[in-house]
Amino acid sequence: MSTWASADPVSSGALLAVRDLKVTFPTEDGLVKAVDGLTFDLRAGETLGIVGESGSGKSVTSQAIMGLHRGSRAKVEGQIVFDGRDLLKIVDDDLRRMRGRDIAMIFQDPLSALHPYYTVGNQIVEAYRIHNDVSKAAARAHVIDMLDRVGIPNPQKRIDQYPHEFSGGMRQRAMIAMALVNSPRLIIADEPTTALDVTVQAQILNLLVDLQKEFGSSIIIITHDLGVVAELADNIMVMYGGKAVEGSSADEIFYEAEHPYTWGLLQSMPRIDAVKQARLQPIAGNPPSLINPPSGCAFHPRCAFRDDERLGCSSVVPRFEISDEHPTRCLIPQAERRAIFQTQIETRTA
Amino acid sequence: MTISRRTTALAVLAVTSVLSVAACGGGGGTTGGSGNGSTGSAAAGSKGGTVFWLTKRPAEHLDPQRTYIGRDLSIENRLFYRDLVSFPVGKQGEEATKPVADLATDTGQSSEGGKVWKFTLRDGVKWQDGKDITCEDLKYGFSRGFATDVITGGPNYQLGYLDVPNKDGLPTYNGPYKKAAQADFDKAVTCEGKTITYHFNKPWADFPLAIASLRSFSPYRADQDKGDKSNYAVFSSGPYMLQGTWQKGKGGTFVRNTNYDPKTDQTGRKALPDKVVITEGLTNEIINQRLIADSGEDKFAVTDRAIPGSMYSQVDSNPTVKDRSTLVNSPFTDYLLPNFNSDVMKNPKVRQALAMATDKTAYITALGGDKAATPSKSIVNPELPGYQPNPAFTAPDSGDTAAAKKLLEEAGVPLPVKIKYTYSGGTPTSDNSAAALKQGWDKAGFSTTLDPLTDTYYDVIQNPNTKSDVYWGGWGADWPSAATVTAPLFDSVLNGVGTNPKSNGQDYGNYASDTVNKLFNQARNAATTDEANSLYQQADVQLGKDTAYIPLSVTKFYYLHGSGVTGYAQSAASNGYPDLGSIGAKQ
Amino acid sequence: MTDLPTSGRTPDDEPAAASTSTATSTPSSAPTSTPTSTPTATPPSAHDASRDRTSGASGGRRFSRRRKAADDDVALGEVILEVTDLKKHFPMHTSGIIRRAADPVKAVDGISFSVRKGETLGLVGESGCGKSTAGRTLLQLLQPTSGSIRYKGKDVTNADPKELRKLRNEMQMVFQDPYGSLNPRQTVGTIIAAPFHIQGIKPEGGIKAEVQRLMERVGLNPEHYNRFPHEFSGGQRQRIGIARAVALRPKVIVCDEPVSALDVSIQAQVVNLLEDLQDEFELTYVFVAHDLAVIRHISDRVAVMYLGKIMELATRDELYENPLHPYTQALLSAVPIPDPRRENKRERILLKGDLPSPINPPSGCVFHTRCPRYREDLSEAERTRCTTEVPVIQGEEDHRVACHFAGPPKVDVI
Amino acid sequence: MFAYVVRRIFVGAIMLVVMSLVTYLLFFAAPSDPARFTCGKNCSPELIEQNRKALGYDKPVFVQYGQFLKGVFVGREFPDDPELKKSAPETIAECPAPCLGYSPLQSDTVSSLIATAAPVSISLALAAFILWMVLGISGGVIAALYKGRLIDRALVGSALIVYSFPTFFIGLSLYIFVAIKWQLTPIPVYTSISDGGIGPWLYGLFLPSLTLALIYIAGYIRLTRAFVLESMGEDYIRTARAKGLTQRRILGKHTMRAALTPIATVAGLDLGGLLAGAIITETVFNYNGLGKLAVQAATTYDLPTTVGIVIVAATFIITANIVVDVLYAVIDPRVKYS
Repeated sequence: MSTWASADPVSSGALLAVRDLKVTFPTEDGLVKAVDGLTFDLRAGETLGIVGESGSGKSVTSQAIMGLHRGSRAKVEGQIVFDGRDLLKIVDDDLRRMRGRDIAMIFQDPLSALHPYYTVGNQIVEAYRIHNDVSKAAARAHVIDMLDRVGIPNPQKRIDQYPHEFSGGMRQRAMIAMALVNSPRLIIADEPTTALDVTVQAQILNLLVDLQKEFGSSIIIITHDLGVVAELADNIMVMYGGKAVEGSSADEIFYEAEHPYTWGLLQSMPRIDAVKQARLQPIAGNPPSLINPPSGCAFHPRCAFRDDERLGCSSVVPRFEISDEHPTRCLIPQAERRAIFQTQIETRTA
Repeated sequence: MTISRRTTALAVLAVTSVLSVAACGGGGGTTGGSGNGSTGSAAAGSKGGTVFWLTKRPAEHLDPQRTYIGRDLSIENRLFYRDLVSFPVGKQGEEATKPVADLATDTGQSSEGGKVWKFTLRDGVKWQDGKDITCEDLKYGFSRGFATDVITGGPNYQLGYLDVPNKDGLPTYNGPYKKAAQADFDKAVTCEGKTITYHFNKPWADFPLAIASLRSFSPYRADQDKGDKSNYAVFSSGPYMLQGTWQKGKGGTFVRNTNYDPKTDQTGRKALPDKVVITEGLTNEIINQRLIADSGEDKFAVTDRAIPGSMYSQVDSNPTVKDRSTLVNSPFTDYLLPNFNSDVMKNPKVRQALAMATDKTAYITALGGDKAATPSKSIVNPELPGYQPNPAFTAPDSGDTAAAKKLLEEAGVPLPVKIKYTYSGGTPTSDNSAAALKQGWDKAGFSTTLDPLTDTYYDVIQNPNTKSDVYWGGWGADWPSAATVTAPLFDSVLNGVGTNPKSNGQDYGNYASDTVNKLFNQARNAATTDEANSLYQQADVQLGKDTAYIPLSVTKFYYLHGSGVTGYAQSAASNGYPDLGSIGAKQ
Repeated sequence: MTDLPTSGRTPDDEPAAASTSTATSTPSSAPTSTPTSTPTATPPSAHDASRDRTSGASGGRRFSRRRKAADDDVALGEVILEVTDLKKHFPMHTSGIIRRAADPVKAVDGISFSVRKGETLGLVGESGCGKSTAGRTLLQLLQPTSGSIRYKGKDVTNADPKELRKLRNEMQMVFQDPYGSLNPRQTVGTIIAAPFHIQGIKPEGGIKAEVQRLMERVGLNPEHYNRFPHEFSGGQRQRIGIARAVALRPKVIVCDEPVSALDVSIQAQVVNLLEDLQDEFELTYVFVAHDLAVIRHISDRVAVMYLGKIMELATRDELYENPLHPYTQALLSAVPIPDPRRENKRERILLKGDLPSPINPPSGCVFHTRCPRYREDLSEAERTRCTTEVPVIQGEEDHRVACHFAGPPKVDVI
Repeated sequence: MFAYVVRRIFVGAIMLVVMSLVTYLLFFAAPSDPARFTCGKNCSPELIEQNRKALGYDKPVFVQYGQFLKGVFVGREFPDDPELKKSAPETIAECPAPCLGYSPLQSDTVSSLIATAAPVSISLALAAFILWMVLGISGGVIAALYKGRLIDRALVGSALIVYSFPTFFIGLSLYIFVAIKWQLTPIPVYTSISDGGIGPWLYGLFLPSLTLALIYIAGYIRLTRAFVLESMGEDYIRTARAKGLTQRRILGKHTMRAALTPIATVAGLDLGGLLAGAIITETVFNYNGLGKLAVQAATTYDLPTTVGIVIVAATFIITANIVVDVLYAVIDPRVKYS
């Protein structure tokens, strides 16, 4: 990767090119800027990890790509170019036809994401038949095949069971089968393993990796868990307060992290592999308000390295240079940032 | 009779008083003036059509011996239960409450100072199946009232009057079902051909009034009697008979009885409509709205439900509706009873002060104004024969606060005088009227606590030990005579005051006076009604002197009827309710 | 100086006489509070790490409070809580017109361990393993089905309500859901003051002053005394829950997933707070969690649970660096590490299938149905042993395993 | 499932026994004397005592209750007076099992009273039920779909207004304005199908059932709206959209199925309660159903009728509960009874 994103989203060659995406919700207390100027490219077959805490805007982003904000009070601006077409400009019905067929989604909690009153098979067959004019029997055979491929044992029997009769892991497998049933080119997985136990998470992550190889889909994986993206992602974008603060290849983010917030995340996480369990170093304070975000750098009230006098952290808005290979929304000069990371940030890696 | 406002099923009977009907909705506020009993639509009607009677309260009994509601007693008499004597149709004033011969050839012969009464049946009077009405039927009907465990709810006067042996307070004769001591009864009531003779244990001067007012003495066919199962059965001796069965809560339809011969009937029953339909269970608002609307069948409708206060303006503002309204005195009076068991009320000056301070005007305003009630001067209804304003009650209608204050000072009790007023409450009207009384009393130096009771009211005030100072009371006479007013209410011997520790009977104020008791006894034994009336008047004067009661008001009946109704009349003969004896449907 | 095995929190200048060191009896044997010296039980690294963490401002304070501990029956590092063969079964009934008792859900099925004053025992496992039930049964929020709980050497398993009330003074709980466990209609002041009112205790200076002091101590603004829970963020709510739990200066706190609902950056704040409070008040924690990284960070010793039973119980670093139970190995190997290069090299031990029902757990070793070692490495005869014989937890004091064929993993799990 | 239903019915039967017993006990604990109501104002204490005996109220309450139970299983005769039966057998009322008693105030067996009143209440309840389900659910769905728009506000606002009026007021207003003043309908009178056929039956039911339905429509619009909105916010609806389903299919299949399940439950219970009589509506429109019978019985201290209606009402409600629970298991595959 040479630059984070190309200047022209249409000719970028990326499967998905998001440019200056903004999602706002009007509320009684004011306008919530859930996503505030997001730009990234995703190439075919690649995996992008979006990392952030609650309220960072990562899930809103995924729903904006799916067009799920349509018909709600949310306002979506910018460009979401998928395969050369701007999804924000096409009519509802065209977008609907693309959902599930070209872009599919896997949700966090498979129990609530599946309809409790319909069998798993019914719901997957429905997802298939809405985009493919096939008989029920053919669809059913296809779905049984899909269930088998995502590792659900005895799919002929399981297809007629209800979601509550599945275990958590099996449900997420079923969700994945539903997402893959139309061989989409893009899969958005929104915290796909957060609700699962760690051994099940391992199974699901393995499955995703295998299936990506098989289907060649691109994946956006949204998570708060750095461990999950470390395993899956080619590129990583770290979000804070509705904005990308840092983006680059996975290696860069883990071994050359440049943003103080990313440092904070790395340092505050207890590590299973840390021999020396030093005291955790939390990020002070609380996440920012999305209605009245802090002036200047949104992270400055919590930043241990802020330098108002020299850099104007509380007044100057830092930029996210998409032409960089490793854009970082920080006012500290890059050389200094690298030095700080090398000398002051313990990555806790053994 | 009790208690016009009581909400329970305790049988309430209103009989008679000479009621004046103020024609065309006029005459509001007149205290029982005399008037024409019929309205403008009362031009002699023609036969045919259907008359509808709309009402709320369901009939509890259609069995003559069990009926004890003024409305039902009147309807039964006019439509299907003839009696030996009845009140005449189409008469007003005193005439209306003079019994005339009906099944009997005359109004009865008394002997032995009123202890023996004899009636002879007319020829040609028949049941609805064509069989003759016999003396045995009369005797059987009378006998049924003695089966007090089966024939419940009726007036029961026969128990106290008939000359048969008693045991434990009840006659040993127990009616035609179990027939214990039947011989005693056969001796007391005898048939000789068509002549029936009643033997009483004391003079019963106004016995014909009782026959005309109640249905206790109606004939009954033994072969039709199924005891309690006959409660809603109608086996007619009158101009109409029941079509099909009576439906409780809904009503019934009465059609002409072909075996009724108008020639045998001298009471003036006109029997104009071909059908009379009685519908019960409707609300007051619906009934009166339908009568205001006056459309369809409702043109031929009458009711016994007063216009609700909320609808007065609708009636007043529409002359055609107002023309169809009538306002008459009812047989009911309201009054107060000082509790003679209360220490403070034992002081006669306090009782007088209470009477003096009582603001009847405010009380009536709270009841709904002059269309709901009118101030009264005695516990006896002004329309009863022998009525006279009680001279003891000199206060103006709105009370005399100054005089009351003075009386209280004379009484020598510390002021303010704390009193508790117990009344049958639970409705806004009753609570407001109680508050109106309290206001008048408190101005004069009383300090009143209000004590509203609901369905336990009579159980509480019948208890001589109840700690309260003043009670509310309501009454209507069983037949047009003071005999059914003051005597049952204030005879301490009859009511067991001072002898029965648990109950004061109907002498709720626990009043006891030898003088009054003696006058009542003399009146009961009087051979003529005039003599009796004079004695009851003396007793009332004494009651006033003792302030045994404080009169409040006479309830008014403010009714609507349909524009197609002819011969509309309300009179004492029909207990103040529409008289089906004269009413017809315009053709 | 004497090392205190596993607790590792005694300052260097602690007089040796004050603590002759402790050890727990083996859970399967009769409970005893007699300390026996096993100085070799604690690997030095654990001790050092703890000291790193607790060095600094809190060290002095901790020492000054050490004297107070002499009033207690239990000195720092001695067994304060001992659980023997604890079972919690939830009754079930049959279907049919007349219901009969059926096989119960064996949520906790015979666990034994001891906790020493001042240490943190981590209770880890996946959902349905019984760790939360175990925590609640420990506090007798749930009535144990059988087994015994000894607190300060005294059997409190079936304490009468009066004793229980006293016990609740000393044993508290911090819950997972910081919002769900706080009454939304009460102010924070009222919530934190509740234990004083319930137990009828009047702290010096009045309840309000004490509550505000507590709020300050857990990092809340004392001026927010009159605010309601919904006005606080998730992390702050958990601080409220912690303030409430430490209000009565308890000796033992059961923390049930106290940080799993929180974001990473906030989670670290709360973990640090819990550690500071432990040092300051000499608290003993039973820390129930599913996050193996958090458990590794906070615990002195760790018990791994599966289907109501303890699979492996060891000092922290023993467990993580030398896991002997195949289940522990699979569990550890499943945790993704935020280190892509390492992650790419790791080989996962994947478990097959789903968790069996706790109503009819597998015979013999409950883990055998999913055990990679059973599946891949054992002979037929050995397998028979797994399916018929329930393994007893056994081994060195600092590392005990319930596996017939315990041994190190074939690959590096971390 | 079968075992579950059998068990529920068994428990329901026990509840009926307990409820009838409690009614008995409450009746006798009340301060009013039922015997006092059997005779007029000239009632002497002797007469009251005699009537108390004739009614059987002189016996201990448990003996009376025992007789009641006996009546339920083997039948009774009223009055229970061998002497009277011998001398005047025609006056004895037969009450075959299951005998719920004989009302001396109504001169009829309770079973016959209920048999007369029940069709009225059931007709009314069913007519109202159909009206309110159709109008309430469609109104609620429309309000939910146009959430926040004028039509939503109009529907919810008018529902709120209707909801805040007492039934009595609505019934009386409809009666007075529609039937009396404007004469858009005839005066509502209940006519049974056997008396007048289907037409008059429906005609008579129109206003009272509309009255009853209006109250429920208001509630059901709000309820349906809330459930549809709640369901529209569910994760599985988001999944359905993400699958690319059409809006119509999402609403028709996914949203409604979830929203209607709780409504079916509430509706079943509401209907069960209404079958036992709509007191106010029946009173206003003079419909002699169970509700009116109940009020009459309660205000006149008519114990046998009161107990009978309590049992019938409880049977309806218990049955409705069982049916709703079974229905729930049919609708929601997650629910299993054992």
